Amino acid sequence: MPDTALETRGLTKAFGGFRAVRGLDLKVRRHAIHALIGPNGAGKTTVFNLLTKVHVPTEGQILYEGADITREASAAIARRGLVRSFQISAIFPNLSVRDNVRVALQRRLGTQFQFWRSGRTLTVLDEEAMRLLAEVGLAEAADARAADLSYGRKRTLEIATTLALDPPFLLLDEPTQGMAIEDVDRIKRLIRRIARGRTILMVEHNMSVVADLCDTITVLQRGEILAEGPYAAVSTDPAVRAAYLGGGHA
Amino acid sequence: MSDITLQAFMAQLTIGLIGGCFYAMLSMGLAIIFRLLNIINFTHGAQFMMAAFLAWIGLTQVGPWLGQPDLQVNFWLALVLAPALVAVFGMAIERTLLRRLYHLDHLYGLLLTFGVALVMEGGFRYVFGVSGQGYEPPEVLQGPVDVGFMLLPKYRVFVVAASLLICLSTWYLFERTKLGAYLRAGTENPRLLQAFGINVPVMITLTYGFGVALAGIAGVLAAPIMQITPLMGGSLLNIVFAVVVIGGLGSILGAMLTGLGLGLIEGLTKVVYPEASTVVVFVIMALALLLRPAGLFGREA
Amino acid sequence: MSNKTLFAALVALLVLVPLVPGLIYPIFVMKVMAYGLFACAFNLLLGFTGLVSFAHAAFLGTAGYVTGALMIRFGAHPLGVPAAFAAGVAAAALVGFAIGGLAIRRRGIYFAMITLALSQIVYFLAVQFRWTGGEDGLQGIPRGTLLGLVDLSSDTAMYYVALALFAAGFLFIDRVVHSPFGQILQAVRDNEARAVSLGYDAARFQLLAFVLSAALAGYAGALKALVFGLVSLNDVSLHTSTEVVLMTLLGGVGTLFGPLVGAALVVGLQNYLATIGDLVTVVIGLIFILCVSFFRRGVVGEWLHWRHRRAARAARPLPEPEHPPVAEAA
Amino acid sequence: ADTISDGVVKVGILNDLSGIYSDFTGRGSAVAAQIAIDEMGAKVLGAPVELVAADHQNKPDIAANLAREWFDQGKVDMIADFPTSSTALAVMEIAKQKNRVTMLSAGVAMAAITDKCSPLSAQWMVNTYALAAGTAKALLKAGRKSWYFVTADYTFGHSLEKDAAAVVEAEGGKVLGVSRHPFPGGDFSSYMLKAQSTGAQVIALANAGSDTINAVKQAAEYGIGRTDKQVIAPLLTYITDVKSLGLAKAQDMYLTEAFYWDYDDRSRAFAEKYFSKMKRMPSASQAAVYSAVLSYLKAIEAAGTDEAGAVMKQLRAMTIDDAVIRNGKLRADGALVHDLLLLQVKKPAESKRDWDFYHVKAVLKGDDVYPKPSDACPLNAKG
Amino acid sequence: MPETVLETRGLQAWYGESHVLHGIDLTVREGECVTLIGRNGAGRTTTLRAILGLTDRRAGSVRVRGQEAIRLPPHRIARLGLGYCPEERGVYRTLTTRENLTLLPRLGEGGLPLDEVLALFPNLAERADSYGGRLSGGEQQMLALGRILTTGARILLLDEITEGLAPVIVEALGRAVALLKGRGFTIVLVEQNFHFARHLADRHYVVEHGRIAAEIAAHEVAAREEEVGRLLGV
Ligand SMILES: Nc1ncnc2c1ncn2[C@@H]1O[C@H](COP(=O)(O)OP(=O)(O)OP(=O)(O)O)[C@@H](O)[C@H]1O
Ligand SMILES: Nc1ncnc2c1ncn2[C@@H]1O[C@H](COP(=O)(O)OP(=O)(O)OP(=O)(O)O)[C@@H](O)[C@H]1O
Ligand SMILES: [Mg+2]
Ligand SMILES: [Mg+2]
Repeated sequence: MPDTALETRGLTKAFGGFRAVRGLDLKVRRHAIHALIGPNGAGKTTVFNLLTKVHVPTEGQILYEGADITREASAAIARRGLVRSFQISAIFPNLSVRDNVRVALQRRLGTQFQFWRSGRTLTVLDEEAMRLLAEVGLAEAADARAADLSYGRKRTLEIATTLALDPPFLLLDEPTQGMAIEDVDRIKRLIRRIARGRTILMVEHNMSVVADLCDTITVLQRGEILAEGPYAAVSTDPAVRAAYLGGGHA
Repeated sequence: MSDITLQAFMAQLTIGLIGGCFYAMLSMGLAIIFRLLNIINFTHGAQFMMAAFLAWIGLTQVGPWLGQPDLQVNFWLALVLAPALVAVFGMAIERTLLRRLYHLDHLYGLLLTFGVALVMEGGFRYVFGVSGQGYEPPEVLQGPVDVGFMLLPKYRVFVVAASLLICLSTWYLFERTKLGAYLRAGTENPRLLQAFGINVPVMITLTYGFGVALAGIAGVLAAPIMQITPLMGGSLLNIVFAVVVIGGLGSILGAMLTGLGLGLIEGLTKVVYPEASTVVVFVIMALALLLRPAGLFGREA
Repeated sequence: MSNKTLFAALVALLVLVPLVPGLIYPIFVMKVMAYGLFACAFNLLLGFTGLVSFAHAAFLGTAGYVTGALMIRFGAHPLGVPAAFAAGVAAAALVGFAIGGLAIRRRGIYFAMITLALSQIVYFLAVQFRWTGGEDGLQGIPRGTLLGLVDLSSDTAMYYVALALFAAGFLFIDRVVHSPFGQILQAVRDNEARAVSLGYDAARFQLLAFVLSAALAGYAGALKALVFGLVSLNDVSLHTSTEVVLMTLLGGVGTLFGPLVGAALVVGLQNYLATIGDLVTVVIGLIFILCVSFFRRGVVGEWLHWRHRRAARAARPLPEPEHPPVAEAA
Repeated sequence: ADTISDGVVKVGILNDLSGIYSDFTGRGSAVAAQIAIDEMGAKVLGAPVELVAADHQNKPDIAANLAREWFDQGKVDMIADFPTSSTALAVMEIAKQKNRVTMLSAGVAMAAITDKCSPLSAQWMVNTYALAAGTAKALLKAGRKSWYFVTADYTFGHSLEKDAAAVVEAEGGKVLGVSRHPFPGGDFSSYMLKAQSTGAQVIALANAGSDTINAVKQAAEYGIGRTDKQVIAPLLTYITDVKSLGLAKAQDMYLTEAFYWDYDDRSRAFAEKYFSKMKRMPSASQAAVYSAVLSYLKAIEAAGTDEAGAVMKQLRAMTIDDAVIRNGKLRADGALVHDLLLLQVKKPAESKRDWDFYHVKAVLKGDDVYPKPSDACPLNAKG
Repeated sequence: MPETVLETRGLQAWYGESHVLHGIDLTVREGECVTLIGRNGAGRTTTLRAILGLTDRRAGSVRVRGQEAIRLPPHRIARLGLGYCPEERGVYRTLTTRENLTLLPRLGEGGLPLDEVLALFPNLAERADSYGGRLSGGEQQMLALGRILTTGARILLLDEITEGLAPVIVEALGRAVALLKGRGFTIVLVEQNFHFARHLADRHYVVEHGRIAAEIAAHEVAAREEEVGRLLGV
């Protein structure tokens, strides 16, 4: 089995004349936590959007576990196990917190089109759903309507939902954005725990998270790779400091 | 049809264009209302009809009602007054009824306007019957004018000119002025726009009034051409919906160009295969959706 | 009282109707059952996907025409009834697939307008085809005999068969709503993008819901054709499509029993209004306006809401309403 | 009296009270029926005569349901009017099952007297064939041989067109073309221009109501049909349509009707009675309701029972002659064959009062304009 | 002491039937920078929204420059000189960056000219003709802040403006806020990032469960570090 879980070759996205991603060659090792950082507008979200086919690449290829998925549709890619969370919270507001997670768990039953089956066949998922909620600290809110959660807890719920898919490959777009420090720590621990046996590619501006979690960091600037390597190496790179980190970070 | 001459062909195209003008005006109003209020204005047809009736009432009824048989609201006055009255009526509905629905699913707005349309049609039917009324164009516009390939009634020439003028100025207003920018911003997030200091409720009311007034102008323009009946707008509305979908709902330019274009196509269908002249619009809509789901001029969401 | 018991009570009551003459006119009850199913089918789509269709008459009518035309030809055959019925439902599903497949390319309010426009094509075809009888429609459709055993031309026999079909249809809808599929459907309606990112192809779920709803509307149409022995252009007209919206709204969108209540009200109203004449449209229009303005949850919806509030006052936390009404988007 | 079922004779009027056909049927039909009932003293054979009226909203299933309920529970013995063929055919079917009478005073569909004919039904006013043949024959006789049809793409339109075309061809005329337009037709200028360009001597409108009105109106706008070389002939027009068009636009057109209020003293007497209640003159179908109800009640009296079969037998045996219908004989297939009027619309200057719209050009003998009994109707084969 | 420009007394607010604010008392003086800090869901965003009249229902008292605003509709409140930068940015997606920047009506004297705003956020200058919806998350954040600076509003309500921004930009923003403060703007800052906020603010209000749990002046922060940490749940 090759060591690379995800690879892009010459990935390019042009919006009209503006090239947001330019010939990106990215390799994500299996079971690594890989961070994509860079200044605002560098193209990080666009890369995610290309990987999950929200946008169609202008040029280049995307290989997931050796298979070319450049032409596959969003839902199909998710079914392959490449699942993302969103930069702006994405939950099912009118479902209960538990049902949010259950909807994701339901995928593994493979009964989603079976309109003739009883809803009771889904109760087998409740236990697992509660376990996941406990893991992210939302157990006591299981019966609340998801819309009634605060912003930070919505993001937590979103991560729990994503985890429910048990995806081998997770794309996290700013998982700790908008969270209080206590939540950030919890999410950090959570990510480390779930990273076992999984590959994670995340976009994150919180350097403490990146420093603590990530094996490899790719710094993007203007759609191109500016630097790549472990945190220690990247964070001392003068180009990176100038473009992204500024003076405040040692 | 092989035996059709170039002249006849041109004549038919011209007639199609005239029909297209009405589609364009109606669908623009619909598009404007949809953009800002997120409501499909099912009352549009009834408002069109109401304006035509008002013009007729002004010409033939007002005098006798007031005991002065010679008093007449002529066509030109009606062209201003009737749309204004219809707009005021529309704004009253917006203020009292539609306003309460903005925070809800837009299904409710659609149903409400549908109900209002039923009441309006039923009311006019009750008072004026269904056979309808006739309306003469103003004297200066009576009689034909030779446009080279055919004798076209002067009035129809006037309709084309007037509606093109109205459509273009509306487009300019909405897409090229600051006012237009407010409207577009209000479309997206009215609450926030209000928090920036803009009186959004009034803006919405006026926009609705404007969209309705467009239907009203179309109605007065149609009065001398079509029999004025309570149902004259309802049957037009389905087609106008299709026009708006094809053009890309919310695209004002799209509504206008598609309206004109479909008028032409419908006109030609009436010559070649008249049975399908109504349904052709829907077939085109289906095709357009297959090829360009966002509509010809719509922006991808 | 749970929904199941409530429904059982309703069926028990309906069983009595022909036994106690003079109670209610059984034919009227059959009409309510047919329209009730129709409204339930519509509600399956609106209440659980948020999609508004103005094409449901096309499904009702298509099934009616197919079932009717087949009954006229093969009604005497012992298998005529079930075969014609199945063919009608299948035809409605097929038309539903065609219309839904196209309309699903746009969402929200566009969807509604596209269904409206496409249903005009169905209407056009119904006018043009010879086998539909054009503007005259089909009359004198025989009811046939069920499997060669029960002669349906007796109103009482027909009544009980209709009741059985009605109950089956209703329970089926309830099953769909609570099925694994129904769960995903609700999620899709809540946040489509998120559902897609979880690997659910939103459009396919909505399309399946649309086709199911169309097939059920067809089921109601076939029943109606059989019971009344006639199918007409009115069955495929826009008017009927808006009527089913009214029924659903009046009863309560997204509630289980709402559409039934709404259908009974509208059908009753039509019968009653038939003698007041001139102002029918005005009255119907006013009902629309009042309902949307003051009575949004519909009869059943308001009642459920009232019960929830009372229960909530008595004991917190608030019980979740079983089916949230159409999303009240902020 | 035990010869009268339920001890009462109940007449139902089922028509369009609110829709597009309400002007020429609607409430006026019920008023006309009441006039007939009053003329009989509201009694036959000692039993009271009652009237019910309802709106079928032009929906066959509502019509069918109302009829069913009227028959099953409402003691109704006869239902009349039906401005649309679909409602008429639906109720005819039910009436046959329930052994009651239907009288189509507004329905003009040929199906009612051909393949869908019923022994218990009568088409009291006229049918599309007779209308088409009436106008066509008169115009052909005047030398107008080349025809163009603007036809509503509906059964009744087709039927008008087919029947008129048959007459045209039989009498040596020629059909130059047809435009079949959807219903409602919207802007007719295209069709009318096309018709004009063929140079046809007659532009026949095989449509009705607002379509006819719009076609005539827009033709006038383009100056079509205003010359001696080319005339417009609407094949199915009610006096309410002419009223709505105005004489300025409608003048000179030829048309065939079953009734015109200003025909003679008897018709005028009935019309004045009607006018005093409705403030307008009766349309042909409203008048026909009067005649139908009157004849029905007289037939009960003559037959001594209200049993449907007996009443129909009696109706077939009578000659119908009243303020509305002249020289009428009811055929086995349900067609009431009677005299029709060929009318021409007056010029505005010729009209002396409101509703004074027509010159009566000729009285068309029923046998000349009605179709032969059709083989498609099994009742004809027997007889 | 400078004049009080914004004051709430017993401010309560509801979303639908859920009661979120239970009586917020704030006092903000001319030229001051105060923060609202607290845990997720404490009600800080809601406080700003309630001041502007954007919640479903509110009660209590809101005074802007002495004028009672609790009964005014949002656009009238804004005209009293309030500029709002919302949490979810609220950039108009179908307007270009430039249109977004020039859209808002003038609320007072002394708005920053367009060039100055573009100089403050060079990313925006580059994407001036892009549609708002096409901007990256960070660019949208800059736009949301930039556009209220043009209006001349002197009281700025800023909700989580450092959210999702690169560290360099956060630094730049810190300088921008300091600059605005220097020019006499009054600023109410809702912040998660206490590191960012502590150096800018004169006072901090800690919000908890829809109430003000503590008020801490800048010079007390060092001394009350532990209390702050506990209240923020660090
Ligand atoms: N649909 C689009 N059309 C045009 N330009 C776009 C579109 N989407 C993104 N862009 C542009 O592409 C660039 C990269 O955007 P992207 O969202 O990938 O940035 P990012 O690295 O995620 O930044 P941030 O950290 O601020 O979220 C930005 O300059 C943005 O304006
Ligand atoms: N639209 C809404 N409907 C119902 N409840 C809401 C809504 N918005 C917020 N809430 C609730 O109000 C409370 C306060 O929310 P608010 O957004 O003001 O918190 P916050 O302090 O800004 O937190 P965050 O850091 O998450 O932004 C929360 O409990 C939240 O669940
Ligand atoms: Mg009797
Ligand atoms: Mg907040």
